[in-house]
Amino acid sequence: MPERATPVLALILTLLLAPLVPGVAARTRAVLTGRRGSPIWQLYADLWKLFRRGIVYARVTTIPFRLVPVVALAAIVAASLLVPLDGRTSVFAFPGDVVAFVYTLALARFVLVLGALDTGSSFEGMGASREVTFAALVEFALFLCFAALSVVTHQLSLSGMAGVTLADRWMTAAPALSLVAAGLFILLLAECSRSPVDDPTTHLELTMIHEVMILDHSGPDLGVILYASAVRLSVLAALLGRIAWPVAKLAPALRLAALVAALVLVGVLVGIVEASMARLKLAKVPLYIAGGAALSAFGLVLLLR
Amino acid sequence: MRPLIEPILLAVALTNFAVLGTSRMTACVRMLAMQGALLGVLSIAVERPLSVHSIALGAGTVAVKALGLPWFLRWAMREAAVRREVEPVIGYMASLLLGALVVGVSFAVASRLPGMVPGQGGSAPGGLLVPIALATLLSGLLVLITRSKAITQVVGYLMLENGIYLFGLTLVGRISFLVEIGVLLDVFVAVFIMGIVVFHINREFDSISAENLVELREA
Amino acid sequence: MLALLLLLLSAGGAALAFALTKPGPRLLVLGVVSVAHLSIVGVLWRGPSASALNGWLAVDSLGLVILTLVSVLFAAVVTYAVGFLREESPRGGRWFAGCLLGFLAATTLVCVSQHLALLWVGMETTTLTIAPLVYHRHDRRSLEAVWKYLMLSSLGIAFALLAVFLVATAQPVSSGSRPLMFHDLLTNARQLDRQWLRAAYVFALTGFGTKMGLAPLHSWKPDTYGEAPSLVSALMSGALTSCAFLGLARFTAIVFAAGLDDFARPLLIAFGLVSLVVATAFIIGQSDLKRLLAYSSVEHMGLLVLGLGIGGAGAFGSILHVLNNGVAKGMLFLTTGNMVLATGSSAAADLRGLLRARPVSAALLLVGLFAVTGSPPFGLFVSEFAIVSGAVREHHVWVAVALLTLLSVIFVGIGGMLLGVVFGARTAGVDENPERESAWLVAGPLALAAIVLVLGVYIPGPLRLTLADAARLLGGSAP
Amino acid sequence: MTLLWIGLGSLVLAAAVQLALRGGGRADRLFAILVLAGAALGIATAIGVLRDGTTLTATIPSMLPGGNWALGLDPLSAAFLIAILGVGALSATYGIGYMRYDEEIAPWPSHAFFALEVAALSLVVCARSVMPFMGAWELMAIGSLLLILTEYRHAEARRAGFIYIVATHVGTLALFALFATLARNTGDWTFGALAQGTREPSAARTAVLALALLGFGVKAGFVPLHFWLPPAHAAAPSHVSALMSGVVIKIGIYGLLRVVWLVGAPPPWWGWTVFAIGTFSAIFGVLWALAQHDVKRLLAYHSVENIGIILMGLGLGALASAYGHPALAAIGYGAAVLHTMNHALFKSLLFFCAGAVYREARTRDLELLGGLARRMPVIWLAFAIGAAAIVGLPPFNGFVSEWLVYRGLLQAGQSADTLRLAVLGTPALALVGGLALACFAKVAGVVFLGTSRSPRADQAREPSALLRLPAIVIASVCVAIGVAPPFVIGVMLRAGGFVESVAVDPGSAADVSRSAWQVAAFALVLLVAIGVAAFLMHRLRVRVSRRVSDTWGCGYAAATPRMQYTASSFAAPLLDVFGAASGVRTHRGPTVFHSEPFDLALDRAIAPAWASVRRVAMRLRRLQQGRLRTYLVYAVATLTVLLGYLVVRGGA
Repeated sequence: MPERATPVLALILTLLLAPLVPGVAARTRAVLTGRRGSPIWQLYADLWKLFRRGIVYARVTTIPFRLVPVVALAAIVAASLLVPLDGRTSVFAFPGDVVAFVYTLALARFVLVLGALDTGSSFEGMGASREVTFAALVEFALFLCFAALSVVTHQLSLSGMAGVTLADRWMTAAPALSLVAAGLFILLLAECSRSPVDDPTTHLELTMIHEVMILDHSGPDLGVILYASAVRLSVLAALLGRIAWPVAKLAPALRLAALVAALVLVGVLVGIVEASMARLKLAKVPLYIAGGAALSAFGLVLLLR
Repeated sequence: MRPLIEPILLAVALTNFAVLGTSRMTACVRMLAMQGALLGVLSIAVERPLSVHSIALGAGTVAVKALGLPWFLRWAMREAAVRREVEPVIGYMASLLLGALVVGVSFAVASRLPGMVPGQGGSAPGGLLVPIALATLLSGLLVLITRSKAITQVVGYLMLENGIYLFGLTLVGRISFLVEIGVLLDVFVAVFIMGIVVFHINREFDSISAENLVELREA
Repeated sequence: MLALLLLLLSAGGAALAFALTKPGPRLLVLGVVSVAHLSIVGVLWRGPSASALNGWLAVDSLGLVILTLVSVLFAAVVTYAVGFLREESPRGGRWFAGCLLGFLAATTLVCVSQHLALLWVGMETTTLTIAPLVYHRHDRRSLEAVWKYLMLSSLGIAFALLAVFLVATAQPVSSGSRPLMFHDLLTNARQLDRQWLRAAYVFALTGFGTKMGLAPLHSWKPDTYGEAPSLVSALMSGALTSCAFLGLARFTAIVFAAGLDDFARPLLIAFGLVSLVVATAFIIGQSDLKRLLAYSSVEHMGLLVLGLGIGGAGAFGSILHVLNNGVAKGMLFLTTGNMVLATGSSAAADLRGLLRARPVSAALLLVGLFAVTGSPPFGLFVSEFAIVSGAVREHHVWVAVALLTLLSVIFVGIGGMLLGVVFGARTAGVDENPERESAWLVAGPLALAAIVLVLGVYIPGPLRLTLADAARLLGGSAP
Repeated sequence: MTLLWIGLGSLVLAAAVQLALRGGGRADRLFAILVLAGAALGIATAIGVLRDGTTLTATIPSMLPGGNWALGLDPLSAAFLIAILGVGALSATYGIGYMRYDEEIAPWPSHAFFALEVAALSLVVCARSVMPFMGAWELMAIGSLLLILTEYRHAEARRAGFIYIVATHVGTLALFALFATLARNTGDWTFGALAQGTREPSAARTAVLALALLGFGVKAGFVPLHFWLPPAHAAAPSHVSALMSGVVIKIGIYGLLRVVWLVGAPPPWWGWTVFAIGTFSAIFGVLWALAQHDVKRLLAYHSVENIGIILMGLGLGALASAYGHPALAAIGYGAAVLHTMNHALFKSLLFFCAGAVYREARTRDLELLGGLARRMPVIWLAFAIGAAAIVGLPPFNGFVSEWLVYRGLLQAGQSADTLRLAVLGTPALALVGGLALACFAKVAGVVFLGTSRSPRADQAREPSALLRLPAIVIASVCVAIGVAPPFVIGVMLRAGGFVESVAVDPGSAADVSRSAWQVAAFALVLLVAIGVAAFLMHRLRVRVSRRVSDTWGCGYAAATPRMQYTASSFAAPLLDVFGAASGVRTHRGPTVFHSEPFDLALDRAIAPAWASVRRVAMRLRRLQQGRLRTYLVYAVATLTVLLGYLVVRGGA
């Protein structure tokens, strides 16, 4: 398999398997809570259904609402180009692209929030408010992780940070890196609004964050949004995997296998967490994120001292 | 006329005490006039040989300080129907004591001062001129800040001027006649204007106690 | 010779004004004299003139600067007086014109006299000539004001006289130097008796300090400036105080020449700082515009002696500052006068929001605010900056710090009031529709504003040289 | 240089026209033409300087202390000059339309002052010696005062103007001290000469650097010296706010850079101070912005935030040169200058939009607005672009400069010395970005989206072309820089390298510009992706049925506009996270949730301090009781004290 192709293949793979991750998580949770649960392919089925459903637009909504699925999908995919999904290099890399990564995801969020406010519904406003609140804190913590990675690897780009050099650094700076990885996992849950921050399966809008923002989306729009957030989850999952377990030195095929493994593993982990702990009170969430931040901050301090 | 100097100076000192001690305005002004006369004589006495210049100066002094101003002040008092009491802020006894203190201080200070250049009037007769000058000056200040009536403050100012004038006598012949006359004239005009103001004050606030003049103030 | 001519001109004018019975000719005399005075001063700038009365009268650099200031201010005041006497009933026009010209004569005498005692005579005469003008309104308040002014400044001037005598005493008879002649004293300063000289300086500082209005000798200032007609206040704050500064400067020059810097400088700096502090305290929350300006004058007198005490660039700065401050103060008082004419009061509360009713005066007031607080590009910025940089150069860093701190607080005070007066909410009583402001009343302040602005961006060569020379007299140097 | 003089001349001429014709349509047209032409000339000169890296100079003879006046145009001032003239000219044109809404006041004086203000600003960056610099500096200050007071009939404006002028005057006095220190041992006050004595460490140098922070800091308005900024920006007409926020406060940044240029590589303590100040200003600026309900106050606080980001870049540059990394220093300074430029653009854009909303809806209160997107689509689009840019989202210009700052910080993190601690700035910057996103989601959502919250919002219409065109121009520039950053980044690095006197090795510069190209490429990728997604979405949508209905009320039927999420409630969770530091007083009732913001510096520190100063002064006033005898006693007492001094010092 040609070396140049692997990043692209990895990207395609991720895009294809993205809906799997939530499914795996849900299934794990179901099993652990003693239910059969829905099949792990559930999301594929839902998307397929949604794509053929009709669309209902709220009367007050304007362009932003229409733009939500477009920009969300585009931004998240563009961001995923910067991630070394295949464990060594990304499709597209440049010094400081980590900033581009975070801010492109932010772009997706911005449009999502505007779409929510576009409906004029107090519920979606509430969801938007919570989303931006927690996102701000998450971005802060995320950059603690990236700063740590950049310091340890002397790299400015994501593919560098999670690439070849990282594997060697694990020999020298294992404790710090494991702290960072742990922090990153906690942040992943918050960023993708999974339990304990948010519970996508609940049915009480008042407690929702992400789900409540897209209440008014329907049909293909909703489908694309759901798909996009699945992609975001799996991209972060892949990134986490590459950081926790650098495989840069392996053969291309094995690296792709490792990617799949990472997606599934993270899905399972998410499921375990969702099964084991209840959703936090909203007031507690900042503390939770702060916990994740603290872990990565500790890691960073270890590296800087 | 040298022997005259010391007695005259002593007399000046006595007039200071008199002004401090007396309770009657008219007496104050009379003492002031006497002091003026003494200064006039003195300004002739300090210099020898007798010169036109010094005589003229003496005459001018007497004219202004012994006759002109006192007369004018009496006029102002009469016009203003001033009550005759001085109304000091501190008692007469206290003023007198302070006056004595002042004299003491003056002698102490004067003894510290570097000796006058020889051949000058001042220091020759036991250097009494400088201390008395200081004493007069300080007594003037004393009157200024312890008397409440506008007119008594004018009296105080005049004593102050007399003191300085006395000091100036140590320099007779060094400061030219023109200047001395100019000084004299200025003092005269100053007191003249003060008198007029006193007169107006009385007309406005039917009393010349300066204590009423507290309208202009901060908060 | 020109010096004598100036003196005779103004004195003669005064006599004439007293003699004349009709107001019309009197104004004419005023105008003619001031124009002639101005032009003679202009001639003086062309080059050094022969001294008169065997050296008693002469114009040196120091005197020339102040003389020019006096002459310019007087011209502005005279133009203003025309409009003023029209608005007010020309009461006592005789006294008014006579005393104005008498005052001009007195100040001229102070500027041109090289003999300290003669200078003193001039100084005392300024008091006597200005007093009737202060009393111009003939009411209780002005009476009180004039009374306080007379007593305090007479006391001060008495001390100054003693100072003169003490200097004479300090002067050895044997030496060839003529008694009390400024330049002789300067050249033979080393032969003076230091003890007597110190004493003399203490009295001079108290005396001229009272005339300048340095705190805590300033008590007469707010009352007098507040009650006197604005153009009189303008003359006092612009010309009179500057002449007093000239007197102090002459004594200071002698003392420095005698090598008593270490004795004199701390005194000057202390006086300066105290004046600044007191001025600051009374400027904050001041409710009357003219009194505010009076305290601002205290502030600037403080700056002057501060610069003198600092020396070096500071001395240069303070001489330039005399000029700037005089012009700015005159301009501000005349402008305020217009406000007072408009509303019949000088309380800030009654003057609010005059931008509509008196646009020109209001604009001038705004200019005055920035000029008097030493903001670039006005002249006072240059001089104040020179003083500050002098302080830094002469290692008086803490003085500089204190100075700047006080200046910033002062700005809050002055700015608060003047901005309120210009922009504040309109008050009843003032006619809303802008009436044409009489040209007589705005021409003077406008000219002065122009001068203070020009001095901020451009200093003519001769002026620069004269200032530098004057600074040299005071042991300073151009930055 | 002559071109520039002609340009400034035509600005002055424009002012003269307004004053001469006392306003009117013809005056306005002439005014606009003259201003735009003048700006064009100036910008052309500046661009030339930036391209060739040359330096133009001129000298005016002067007898004032400090000798002749030096003027000049170097890459640093050129960069600022472009921002000044560009934003200035567009704001002036916008102002013409903006002032027409108000028949109360005659607009022509404020137009004239505006042109003069722009000229003064240009002079500030061209001055190369103390006297002209201070002169232009204060003219600028006075000019902005007059502009703030345009609507002086409102007490709000008067208060704002007063606070502003006091603050700026304190700054000016600090500059007195600064230049006095610089000029302590030379009579030649040209910057070149001043630099000589101060390039090596000394007490004076420390003083100069500290004073620069105070003097220029007040103008830049970083925390805690920002207190004058929100009231001024809120009270001034919007085009004035645009100028002040976009350019005037940047002069503070210019001053700091100029001082660094003067005294050479600053010591670490200064770099760290600037860096810390920047971080704090960025975080608290955006946090306090979040608490505001007044659109313009909110934008003002965002200026504080962005000044913070600029200072982070500046601090990074200072640190890098302190620790001897010239290349990184150039990046830091360059990032600072670039973000200055970008902020000038999108902040003035945002103020233009806010002004249009204010004029049309006659309110600045967020809680009374809503649903304007449908009523003024162009303004909405412009605002959205501005918002995305200020939040730093790709592919807009804000992202480019923030990316440069991040890049510098990460690079610093790899150095061996203490400098690497600067990497801690990245999370802070990320937090700021997140908060900014929250804040602008709030503004955009509450003002333009949803349904109107009051009849005022219903009367809004698309404003006149005079208000729209400047907004459109700036918006397109924002996009252009965002999509094609290399060009600007190159010149900004030149400006930055100019500040850092040590020559930047071409290798690293080339490296930076290469990555700039990559940023451009990524922006392109993003745009393409959006295009593709749009196409796909379209295909999906056309294949299914579409209908319009009410917003889903989660089972609750009668939803009213009053039930929309308010600005207060939107910001509440975040503000709660920061507790007392968030500078907002909240009232939670059963039916009402309302929050009123206050300024920690002004309302909690400065106002009380001033009150106590007043109290002391009032106590001192008792000295003046009006009794003559007391005054005489003062005189005598003074004399006595002096005589005492005589006795003490006399012997010596």
